[in-house]
Amino acid sequence: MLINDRRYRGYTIQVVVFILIMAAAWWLIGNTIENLSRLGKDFNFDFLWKRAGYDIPQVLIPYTADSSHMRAAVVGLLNTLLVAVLGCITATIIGVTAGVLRLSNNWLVARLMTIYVELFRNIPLLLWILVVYAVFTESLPAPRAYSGADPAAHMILFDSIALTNRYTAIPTLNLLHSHGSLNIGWGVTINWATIAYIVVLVLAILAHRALGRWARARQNLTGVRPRTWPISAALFVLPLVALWLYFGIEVVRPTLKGFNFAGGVNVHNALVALWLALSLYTGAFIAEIVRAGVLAVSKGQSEASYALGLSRRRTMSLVVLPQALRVIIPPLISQFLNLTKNSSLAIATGYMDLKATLGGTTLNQTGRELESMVLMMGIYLVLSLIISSAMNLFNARVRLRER
Amino acid sequence: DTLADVKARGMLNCGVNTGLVGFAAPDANGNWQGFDIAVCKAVAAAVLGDASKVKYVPTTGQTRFTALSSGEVDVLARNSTVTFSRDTDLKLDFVAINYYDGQGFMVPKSLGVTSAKELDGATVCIQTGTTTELNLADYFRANNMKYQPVNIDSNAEGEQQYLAGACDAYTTDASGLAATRAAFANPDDHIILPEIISKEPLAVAVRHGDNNWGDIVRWTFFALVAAEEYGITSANLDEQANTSQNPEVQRLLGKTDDLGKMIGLDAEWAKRAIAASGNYGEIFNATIGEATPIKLARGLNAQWTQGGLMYAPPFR
Amino acid sequence: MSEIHAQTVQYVRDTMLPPAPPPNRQSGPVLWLRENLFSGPLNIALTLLGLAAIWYLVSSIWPWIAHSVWHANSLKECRGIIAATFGEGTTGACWALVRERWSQFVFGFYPSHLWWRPVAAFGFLFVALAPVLFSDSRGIRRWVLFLAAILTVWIMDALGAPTAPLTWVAAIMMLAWLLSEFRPSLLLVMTGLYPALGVWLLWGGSLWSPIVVMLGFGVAYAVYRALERTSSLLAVVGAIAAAVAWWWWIGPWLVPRLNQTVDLAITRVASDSFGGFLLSITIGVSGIAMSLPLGIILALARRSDLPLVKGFAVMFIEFIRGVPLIALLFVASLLLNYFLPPGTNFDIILRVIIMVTLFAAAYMAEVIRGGLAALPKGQYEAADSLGLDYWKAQRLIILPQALKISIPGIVSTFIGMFKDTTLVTFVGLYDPLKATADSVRASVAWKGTYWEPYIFTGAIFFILCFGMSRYSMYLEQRLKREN
Amino acid sequence: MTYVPEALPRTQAGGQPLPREALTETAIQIDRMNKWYGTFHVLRDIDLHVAKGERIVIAGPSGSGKSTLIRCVNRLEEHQSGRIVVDGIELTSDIKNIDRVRSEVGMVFQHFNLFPHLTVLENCTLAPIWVRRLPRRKAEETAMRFLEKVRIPEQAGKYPGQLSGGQQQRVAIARSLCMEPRIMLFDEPTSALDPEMIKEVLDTMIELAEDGMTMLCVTHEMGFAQAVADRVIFMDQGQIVEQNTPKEFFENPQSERTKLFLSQILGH
Amino acid sequence: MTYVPEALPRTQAGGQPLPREALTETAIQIDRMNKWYGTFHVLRDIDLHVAKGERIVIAGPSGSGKSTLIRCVNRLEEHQSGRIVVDGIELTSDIKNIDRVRSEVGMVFQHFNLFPHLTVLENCTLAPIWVRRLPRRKAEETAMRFLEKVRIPEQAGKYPGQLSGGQQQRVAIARSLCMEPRIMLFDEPTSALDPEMIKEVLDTMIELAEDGMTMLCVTHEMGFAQAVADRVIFMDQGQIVEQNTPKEFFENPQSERTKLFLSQILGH
Ligand SMILES: Nc1ncnc2c1ncn2[C@@H]1O[C@H](COP(=O)(O)OP(=O)(O)OP(=O)(O)O)[C@@H](O)[C@H]1O
Ligand SMILES: Nc1ncnc2c1ncn2[C@@H]1O[C@H](COP(=O)(O)OP(=O)(O)OP(=O)(O)O)[C@@H](O)[C@H]1O
Ligand SMILES: [Mg+2]
Ligand SMILES: [Mg+2]
Repeated sequence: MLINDRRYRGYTIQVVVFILIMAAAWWLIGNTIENLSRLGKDFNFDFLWKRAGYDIPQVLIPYTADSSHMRAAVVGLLNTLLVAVLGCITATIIGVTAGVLRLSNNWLVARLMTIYVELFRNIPLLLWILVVYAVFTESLPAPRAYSGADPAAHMILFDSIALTNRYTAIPTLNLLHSHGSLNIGWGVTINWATIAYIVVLVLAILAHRALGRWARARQNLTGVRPRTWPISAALFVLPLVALWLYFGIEVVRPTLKGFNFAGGVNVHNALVALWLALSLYTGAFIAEIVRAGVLAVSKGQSEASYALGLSRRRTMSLVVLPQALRVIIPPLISQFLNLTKNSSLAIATGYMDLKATLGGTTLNQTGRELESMVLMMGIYLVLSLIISSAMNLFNARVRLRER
Repeated sequence: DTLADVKARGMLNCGVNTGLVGFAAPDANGNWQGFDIAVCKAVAAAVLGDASKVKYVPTTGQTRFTALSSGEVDVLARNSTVTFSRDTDLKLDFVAINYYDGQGFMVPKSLGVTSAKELDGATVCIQTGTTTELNLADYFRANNMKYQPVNIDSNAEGEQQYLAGACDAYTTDASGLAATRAAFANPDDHIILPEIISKEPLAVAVRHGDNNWGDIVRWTFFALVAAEEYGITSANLDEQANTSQNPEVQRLLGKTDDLGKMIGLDAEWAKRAIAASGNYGEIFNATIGEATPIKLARGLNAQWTQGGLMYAPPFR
Repeated sequence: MSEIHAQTVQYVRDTMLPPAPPPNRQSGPVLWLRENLFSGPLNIALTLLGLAAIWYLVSSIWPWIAHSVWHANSLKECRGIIAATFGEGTTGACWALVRERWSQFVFGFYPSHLWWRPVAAFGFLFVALAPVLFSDSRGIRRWVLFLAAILTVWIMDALGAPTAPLTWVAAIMMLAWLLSEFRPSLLLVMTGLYPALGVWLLWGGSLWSPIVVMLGFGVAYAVYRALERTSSLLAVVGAIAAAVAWWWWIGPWLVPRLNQTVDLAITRVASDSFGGFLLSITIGVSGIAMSLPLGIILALARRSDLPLVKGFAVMFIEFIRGVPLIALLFVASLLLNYFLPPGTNFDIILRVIIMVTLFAAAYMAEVIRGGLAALPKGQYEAADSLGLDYWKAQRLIILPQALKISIPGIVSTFIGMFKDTTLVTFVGLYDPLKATADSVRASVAWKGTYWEPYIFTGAIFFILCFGMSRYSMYLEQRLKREN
Repeated sequence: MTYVPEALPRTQAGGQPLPREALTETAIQIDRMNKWYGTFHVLRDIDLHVAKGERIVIAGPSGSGKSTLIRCVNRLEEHQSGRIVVDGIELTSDIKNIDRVRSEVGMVFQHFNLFPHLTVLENCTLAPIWVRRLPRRKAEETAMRFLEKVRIPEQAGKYPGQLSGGQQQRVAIARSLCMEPRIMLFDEPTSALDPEMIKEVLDTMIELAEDGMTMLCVTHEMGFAQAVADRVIFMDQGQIVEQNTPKEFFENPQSERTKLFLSQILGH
Repeated sequence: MTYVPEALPRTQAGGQPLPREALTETAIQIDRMNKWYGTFHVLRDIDLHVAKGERIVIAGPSGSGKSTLIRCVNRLEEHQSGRIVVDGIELTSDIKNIDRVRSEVGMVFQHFNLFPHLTVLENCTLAPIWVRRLPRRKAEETAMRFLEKVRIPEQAGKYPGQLSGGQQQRVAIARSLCMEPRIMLFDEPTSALDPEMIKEVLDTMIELAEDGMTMLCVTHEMGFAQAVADRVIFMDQGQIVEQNTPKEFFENPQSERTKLFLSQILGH
């Protein structure tokens, strides 16, 4: 019998599995087609090019109610990416700090960090988002509190930042000598000055790395590593100063005009609260990862390094960290993935991310639930596949060689 | 066939608001109450003979139409505005308008604003996925004003944001504003601005394509309206059924002419529908009328005989 | 000969030195303080910072807590009491809300005269879990059963359970305890029966339906044993087919007839009455119970040599892991009807449980895959060479070990899943966190309360999740000891 | 398991110290040193002078403080009273001194503690480059020299995980040697090894001994002790109980404890 | 390390096969068997007939294919051409046959591969219960009998992790025996053991040999080979290079390879 012969057994099973799964898929798709036709609906994505008609409070590319649903979806995606990237950065900072402090021999601080980690790991993220959001709306003053001769609230940091229960008003930079901007299509423009700054920054980083290589080469040659940080600093500071002089930059402070602050940029609390809650929550998980990673490097490693005469700093950077990172980075990246997916809880603060635009208002206004959800899940899937393939790449590169 | 499904299930799935006091909200024991709920009950009573055989499916502004078109609910009674595209493109059928509304704004008195025209630059709280969202965009554009939306997901959240001052104005249907304001600790600190920026005919919706089911819901609602017109109340229902000489009432209550049969129901369907929570006027007064904390006047929703728009076609 | 002469080299200690106490600064609280809080400038700075943080938090939260009010009928009244007792302008917590509405947070809209049923179901859960979770320690099991019994009966009584069920529950608890003392293996039978019992207690209706569903598993097992001799694969396929047949045809035929002969029905409670922690725990526990086996199957499929099976497993796992849970829940609650034959309608809670299960199973599969990968190849070869076939080898040799290794991961998946049950709020179910809090706040009396519901639900979540994570640590320790 | 070294000429085996120049200069001087772990008194009044080029074997039952003693010598553990002077530098909490001492003293651990993320060559050049500030070329040359000395130059490009235990321990020795230390400490360098590999490591150590390196070695390889040690020190309960030349120590132990200990380890 | 067995009467040591009944029935028959790993030709044209009760030792340098050969016998590896008939059953890809062969053939691995989550007794009863379908009581009796035979009945309730290497390997042997196999395969059963433990395992194997078990044993313990083997097979590069009685094999090797190999393993 086919099932008893090793050669064919595998094929038999696979064929059966394939048939079963295809049957299931066929059944589902058949049902869907039938249901759609019963409702007189079809499956197409034309709606993406229709007028969206709704406004989005915080956008990274130009968008109005007249833009298409497609553009709204892109705005949502960019918002998702924005909060995800910001979140990953701060979560890492918080997590690494907390993880290291948890290992510190300071009893008090270690305990505090344990409390932080346990609190955030054992309480649902949604609650943290709601709480942080509520803290913002409940405890910060309304913009109106800043008005009047004797305002109830005051701006902080030399009168440049206003914390309100709607948004944080921060100053922007304005060019004195503008040189126009570059249109990169699709209505997105970038100021030439910004481009100049970015180019200069990239060049400075490249130069810095070249400098590092040179220093390494010198060290290989002579044994002494030349002091490079002053040059590095100059590489970064001087061109930036030059650009600053060339373009002339003024700081535009937010000022209260009518109901709201104007002039600067208002970063909505929906974003800030979501960002903060995601960072704190994910930070607690990262703290555990970091702690486990550092603990995974055995004490013998640092002892061996000390015994060779390497200083604490060098031991950390040459022996402990490279090994700890191998342990830390894969789970760290899957935390990034989680954070990105969790950002869909933006729905709790009304932040207009991909779920809220494409999977929310657009879906609702157009009634294209199947199309919208398929598209949305596809986009999330692509995002997560990108992140996880980055992780696999990393894993493959740093795997320790064993016998 | 929805009617057969509902009968087979013995339960009517009714999509309602997640919580808007007066229209649809569960009390502490989970009993749903409100103006929209009464419609659900009437339909259940007409179809299943028992007003309590309703499963209320709470839907947000974002999920309601999907719930309906995917078959999750049989009837959507969730203060949803009839619009052209919803009726056509979304493949819904708005069978009966149970409340004529319009979108308004509520602001704190202390803001010193008396007209919506003064709201340039204001922050406005708005429920996502609603026509309100679109109207708002249109209104401000038409008047060449700017605003910052704060998106909220439910009325409860909107209240929280509004009361905390996270938005200057709260916009939704005027009825909803009234309901919300009524529930505030200090309702007098807030005013509803005079401008009504849109027409919001709130209607009960069913899926496109099942006309018989649409008829049942539509005529159940009209039965409530007609009952008010003819003075049939839950109190005098039996009496009217037995003694009324008005042929229209007799037809309506199943004494003569088996109207029910034409829509696949029995003769007493309308009687049961009216018995569920009274006629349209009774429902209105009990849930959102002047005597309730919501304090809504009948206004446009009065009978046509009183100068309102409530007008039930003849039952014959 | 070296210059170190034997005489200089040779040394013998004649008297041994007794241990001396360490110098003063080597012990005592002063040393502890110095070593743990003030050993160096960085540490001193950290300590001060920590103290400042504690001071800031306590000073900003303490007054609010200290001014708690427990008895009031509305927020307004609360505020009045606070102003009256602690002076105008002070703020305080209004726990009266929790006091008045706790039942909504715990039971949702479950009919109040039936509250004892979920309580009993929850109590039995511990009876069912005890032999699994504390298999090796009779002492711990005794305590767990004892506490479960006492608390269940007491709470049921407090919630006004009628005498009959109270006696039943007490009797069953007693029986469980006796079994645990004398025949622990029989206690596992209770574990096996629990799903039927739990479902019956929660949803009510006829006891026969859950029993018949459970019998399906029995049928599957019987078929498996019968066919085992021929081929394990055949046995597995046969068992699945038999179970499906049972559920599909025989069950629906059997249940009404059984109902006619012996009617074991209790009041039905519809799914839309479920809410609060009752809902969370129902979803959580069933998700946990079902995602583990599914996760194991997925993990095995992903490690299979058959490219097609592996491919499907990878696709499924990556898809589920790549999409946010709320998108999946949305699909479950709203789009699922598109994928099913027209007119099908099945319980929303069940759908959510299925989605949550699939979601957790994909994560579980990855965790278990790690455990499988950690097993040396020799274990597989030894099993092979003893003549065990694939399924037996997996069941007897590989999985027991792989699951042990994966316990920490499995438990943290559980915790994550339990926390994620709050997301059902976005598909219109009354989760304890947002939906319940919103609906409580929608009432005129409690409009304007924010922190109290959050703190209340947060605390309960913390206790449950923290308990789970401690349990996993206990288990790790226990397993470490074993090996 | 008695080990009979092959690398030494037969005539000198059997516990006779090699004839060498005067051992007068002091390499390590420990005076009345005490150490506690918490309230536990691990090392009690240790007095030990080690001359340059001297080879000392420390033995004693488990927990007697052998490891702690040699770890104090390069300040992996801190002592609480008494003095330790290594190569003329007193070990205080002065970080400068500690660093200097550590780069003079090489240490080989029981579990090798090689850096798994670096190749064998990189393991060996890490400290010379970053501590001694040698040019890489130079450091690599030195490293290859010592790898040849321990007879595994061909493994230079591999990672520690790819080597056998004996090879790893020899890399560890080479790594220490690359810092060209004046003193080597060994903490049971062969006790984690399989029997076949013990021999290769001991042979390497004997070669080192022949070169005149000052060595402090905790080991239970009595064959090794008899072959190369100038002195055997026996510790118990944190104290030096007996010390003597290997010959005397093994043939004619004085204290009861020593006798008991020897009967145990030689018995099996 | 030459091993001199004690369990055998002295007179029979020294490579003489034990006088026994005629070795006529065939237990294993391998004809022109070839195996490749990918494109690498591991086993080339192997011809080997093993009679019932015959004891064969396979030797050869590392990588010569010894393990692969015996793993082919119970189909842990699949061969690609040629025939293998074990106990009258030809190994084809028919799963039934494979299962039957496996329950006739016991195998002992270098690294024991005991199941760490089961007690010793459970390790031994697992296969009888699940494959042979013995009642538990009966399986446990058999298991205890074999545990007594390998002289560790008192360890029955312990977990493998609590035993020494030698004890573990004996449990592994007992576990195989519990299936009452007609043929036993050993793949370097002693090479992961400490020297003291090798003896106990070899003694157990010798007892088995005395009972007339058909044995195929990959080992480098030449003492064992001389004492019990009926034939020694020498493999290199995937081929059988030489086979002979132990006496002839050791005293009078024919091929150059064999001579070289013997000089290496007997030398150290
Ligand atoms: N970090 C520490 N904290 C507390 N006690 C310790 C610590 N390290 C070692 N000890 C204790 O100090 C004593 C001496 O330990 P040490 O490691 O020096 O012994 P040893 O002679 O090297 O033993 P072994 O032969 O087992 O290596 C032991 O009793 C040990 O338990
Ligand atoms: N799974 C495999 N895939 C590819 N090549 C393999 C595999 N297993 C073994 N080999 C190769 O086949 C050859 C024979 O291996 P085998 O293990 O049979 O040798 P051996 O004689 O048992 O050696 P040793 O004495 O080291 O155990 C070796 O060159 C080995 O590298
Ligand atoms: Mg030690
Ligand atoms: Mg081998």
